[in-house]
Amino acid sequence: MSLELEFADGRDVFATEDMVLNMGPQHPSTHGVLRFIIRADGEVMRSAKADVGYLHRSIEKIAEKVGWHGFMPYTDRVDYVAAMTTNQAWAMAAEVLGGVTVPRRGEYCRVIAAELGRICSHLLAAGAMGMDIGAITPFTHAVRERELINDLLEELCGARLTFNYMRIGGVAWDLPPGFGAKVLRFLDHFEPYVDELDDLLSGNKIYIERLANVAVVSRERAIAYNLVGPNLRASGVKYDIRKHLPYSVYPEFDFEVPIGEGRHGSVGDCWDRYIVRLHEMRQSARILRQAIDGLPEGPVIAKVPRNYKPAAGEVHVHVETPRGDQSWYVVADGTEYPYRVHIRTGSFAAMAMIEELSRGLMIADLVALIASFDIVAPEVDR
Amino acid sequence: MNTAAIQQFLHERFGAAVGPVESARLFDYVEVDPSAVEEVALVLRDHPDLAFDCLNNLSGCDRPTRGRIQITYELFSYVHRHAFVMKVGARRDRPEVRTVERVWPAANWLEREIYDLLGVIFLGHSDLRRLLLPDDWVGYPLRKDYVEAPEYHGISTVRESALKLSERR
Amino acid sequence: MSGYVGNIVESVTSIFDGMAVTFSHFFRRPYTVQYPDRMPVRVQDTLPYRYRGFLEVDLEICTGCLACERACPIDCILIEVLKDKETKQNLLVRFDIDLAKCMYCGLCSEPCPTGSIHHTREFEGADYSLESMVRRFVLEPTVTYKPKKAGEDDPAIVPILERGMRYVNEFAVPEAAPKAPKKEAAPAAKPAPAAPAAPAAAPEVQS
Amino acid sequence: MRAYLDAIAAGYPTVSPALVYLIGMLAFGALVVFVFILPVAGITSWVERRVWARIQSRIGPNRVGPGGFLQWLADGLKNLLKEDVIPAAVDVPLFRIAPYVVVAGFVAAFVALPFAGSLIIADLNIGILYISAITSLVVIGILMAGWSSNNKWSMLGGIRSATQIICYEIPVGLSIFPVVLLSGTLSMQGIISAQGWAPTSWHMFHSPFLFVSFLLFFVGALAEGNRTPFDLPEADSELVAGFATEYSGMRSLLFFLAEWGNLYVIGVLVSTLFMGGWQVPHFTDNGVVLAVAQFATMFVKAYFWVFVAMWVRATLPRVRVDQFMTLCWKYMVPIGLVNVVGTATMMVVLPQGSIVLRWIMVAMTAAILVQFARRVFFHLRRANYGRLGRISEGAA
Repeated sequence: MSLELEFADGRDVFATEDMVLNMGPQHPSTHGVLRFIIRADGEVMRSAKADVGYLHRSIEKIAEKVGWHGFMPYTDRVDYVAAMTTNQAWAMAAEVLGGVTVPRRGEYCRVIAAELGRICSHLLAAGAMGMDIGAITPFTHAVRERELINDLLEELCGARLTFNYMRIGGVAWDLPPGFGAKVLRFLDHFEPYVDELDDLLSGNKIYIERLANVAVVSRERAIAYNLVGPNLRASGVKYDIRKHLPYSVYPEFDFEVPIGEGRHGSVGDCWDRYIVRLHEMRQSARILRQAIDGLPEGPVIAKVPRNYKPAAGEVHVHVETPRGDQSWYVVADGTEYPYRVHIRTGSFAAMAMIEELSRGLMIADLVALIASFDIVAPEVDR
Repeated sequence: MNTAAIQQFLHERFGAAVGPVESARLFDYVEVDPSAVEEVALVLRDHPDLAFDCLNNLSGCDRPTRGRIQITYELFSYVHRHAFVMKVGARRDRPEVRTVERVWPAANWLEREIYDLLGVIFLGHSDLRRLLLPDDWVGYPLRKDYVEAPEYHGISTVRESALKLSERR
Repeated sequence: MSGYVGNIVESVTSIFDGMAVTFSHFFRRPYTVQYPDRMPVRVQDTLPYRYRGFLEVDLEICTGCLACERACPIDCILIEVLKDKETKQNLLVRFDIDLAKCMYCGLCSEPCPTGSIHHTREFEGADYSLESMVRRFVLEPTVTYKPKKAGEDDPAIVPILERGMRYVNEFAVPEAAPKAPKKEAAPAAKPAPAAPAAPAAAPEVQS
Repeated sequence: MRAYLDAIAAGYPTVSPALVYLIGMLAFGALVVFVFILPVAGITSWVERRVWARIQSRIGPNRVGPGGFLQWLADGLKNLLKEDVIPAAVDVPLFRIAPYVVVAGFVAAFVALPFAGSLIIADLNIGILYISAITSLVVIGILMAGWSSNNKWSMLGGIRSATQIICYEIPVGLSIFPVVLLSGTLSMQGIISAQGWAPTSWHMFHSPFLFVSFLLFFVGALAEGNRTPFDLPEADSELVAGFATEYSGMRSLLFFLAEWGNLYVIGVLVSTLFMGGWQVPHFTDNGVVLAVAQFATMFVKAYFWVFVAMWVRATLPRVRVDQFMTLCWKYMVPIGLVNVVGTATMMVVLPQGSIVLRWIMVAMTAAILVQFARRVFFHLRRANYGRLGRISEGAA
């Protein structure tokens, strides 16, 4: 006896139509405004195509119009979750082109600010990850800690989000009196908090089950797709710009580069990406302690003309932002305006990979995947 | 390997398609012919001494004075931890370059971005659509001669400054 | 089987510990700041000195040098200075700042020689239209300020200039510029090109 | 209840007693709904927000009334006055009815819920069976809401909810079995009467099987009530708001009313089945005082579990659909079956139960609580949360 498993026109009787779902542009877990076009069979996705550009503010074009000094506040907006490192990237690009040397104290100020910003960003990433998996409390706790850093940074530069702290040649403000002690006091509070987050979230069985072995990125695929920063390191590649292509005064500090070990699944799964960020916060705290300890005396900014005109030339600058190696390609033509600025950000590379990774995942996993890549939509769109 | 050695190696293999070592003041680069870029890229990736497994950055830059749109490939090798910069000059009136998407998957979006903002057509690209701008946007904003349309779907692209408004009163 | 039991044990213990963490928060103080009404002090008064709130211009000490207008990357400052032909004085006839457009980057207050344009700690500016966010500082043409060689002696202006110079002194000093003696970790005092008499007041410590 | 109605019916000989019964029951039902269920559900919403807030280092709603106590009234009024938006493409009748079906499903459960020894609307002899059956009505309402919304997120939410409630009926049923075996009745009052006021006489501590049963029941009840970690149908980070996405105003609130009210039902069920319900020591012969004491005991016990559910929700992440099914079919159902067999065996071997075993169970629970307190103190000691910055200084 044969079962009729096909319709007259040859279609499988049991075949179901795929459902096309629009996730976004407004959706609680898209971390900004972005859209996924999901083809799903029930809860399982066939593919999730990312549609970006909702937050495109043409920052690269603006750079060609506002001049070298004037572009600094715009770099805050490239990645507003960690504006300090983007500030630093632009300052470094302009300095390299113009041959400006930053005073040592200026570099230390930059490192202190950038590492505080890194903790800030990773806190948000870890908290939002918990939020996307459904745990609400870790997010508020992370934001609570982040507020304390924001208070510190506000004292340092007068803003909580768009810092505009760095200048070509150094930083705009020296550390305020007693700042170092305050940072140390904060770190004394912060380091136990990370352990608490481990107890509350990272060790939780449900959380591990949700993340382990989900969206595994192998070492080869991570490199081919040019994943950077924590996402790359979670796949087992020990590469950190601060360590391996050193800039600023990072060689003077003793810190480790955590990589994914696949403790609960395979190397390069969502849980690894999460835990790498947690470890990086601890390392940042370590750098901060050393930086405050060894803070040299002296000026914090070099003499740079108001009308800054670096000689014609091109430069590639790499800076380790919380979302990884941010690569700036800056062309100067000897005028007071940059000729061309191109920013390849960490989220951009990660975003391009989501389509490949999403195949066969469940819709709930896509949320975990986006969160684990720590995608900040404005950084993708710029 | 440094840029000079890589250039020599590539020049021996590809002849005139690979230009001499040139300097952009802060780094050296090698100019590659637009039609040969995919073959060069494959060699760069697959040769064990080069092993450029990562396309770190792909940027375009409009150079109207030279009549070219210059595309800069910044390559990095995680195996040897060395970097290499390769440039391709696409003709401004007919900007066509072979895609390297099949060599480095990362190029997929980077090339789409360049197509979107500079209008370079990557031959053989699997999904060459606009990335950041709306699909029906006219023009390529990062070209130096780009003039923004006064309106987009009836929405003005200019907002008068409130300062100017207050002047009128 | 061991995996089966292990899973159960792991789930129970990890949830147990997570619950302990959350329960311990019942015994911790909440961090909430009940802005704006239930605060012991106004939130503006708790902000640090460097806070970048609304821009404000002290016309008494504005030299009309247009440095701020040039520094602004988004052209939200509009200044007009006229030369009075009879008295040979510069007249400020317009000093408008569009606070709706301003991005509070602080680039304008940096080049100001006297600290005339500076950020305040005010930030509450909700309004019904964008145009009403334009602040007009010049109500009637004002003579621009001219720094005096011997130091400021007008008792009406001295406190304003002192305040302005204190603001200027917060900014970092370039490497090559001469430095005023400073205490440990205190911000370097910027040389005051326009007002030599201004005392470098110790920056207010906000905590 | 019946006696009162008989008395009234006797006063009006011309009216058919059936009509008196009907009107009387309806009036009483309305009274219970308005005087008890709505306030309890509403206050639960306020308590939940305050509990969450404290866990998250916040204060929570504290402006309306003393300590924000009347927040639920303000929210309810606001939602009543809001526009009831019905999107153009929805299936209008179903869309309108769905919230009522959900509320009806959960309110009907109150018929058989005991409040005190003499306070129960109807002591059905199939009480627990009735409750577990009638609460499943909710799934129909949720499916209706999900399907009629004409929104894919809503539909996914509705389908998830249906699978969830249907699957978890089984472990919940299995975890009720041992209790029924022990008490020999399905009646709620009967189950409570089979226990005493002392913890050693509670079903929960009868044997390890019953203790595990209790845990299974609580987890299963959370799943049936769509609570974290099983809040898949309305998983806000995945499905926006699940089946409630398209709802606004009061209709949306009704879903949440059912959810919060359901928490209380869960609490009452747990305390009835496993914790001796309203049992208090017989300290007075005054029936009214005793009833009040019983009611208070029941309420406190039930509300303790409501609190635990809130606390769990603030702590745990959400499981995925497939893990959710794994948990149900691979873990809870087999363990539930073992429990049933184990309890039955126990009852054959030790028909009267063992007081030593009961004391051991109580001691074990106490040990767990002590360990818990130690962990809490450890976390408190470790967290260095002194005065840090402006935030903590500004805090009231």
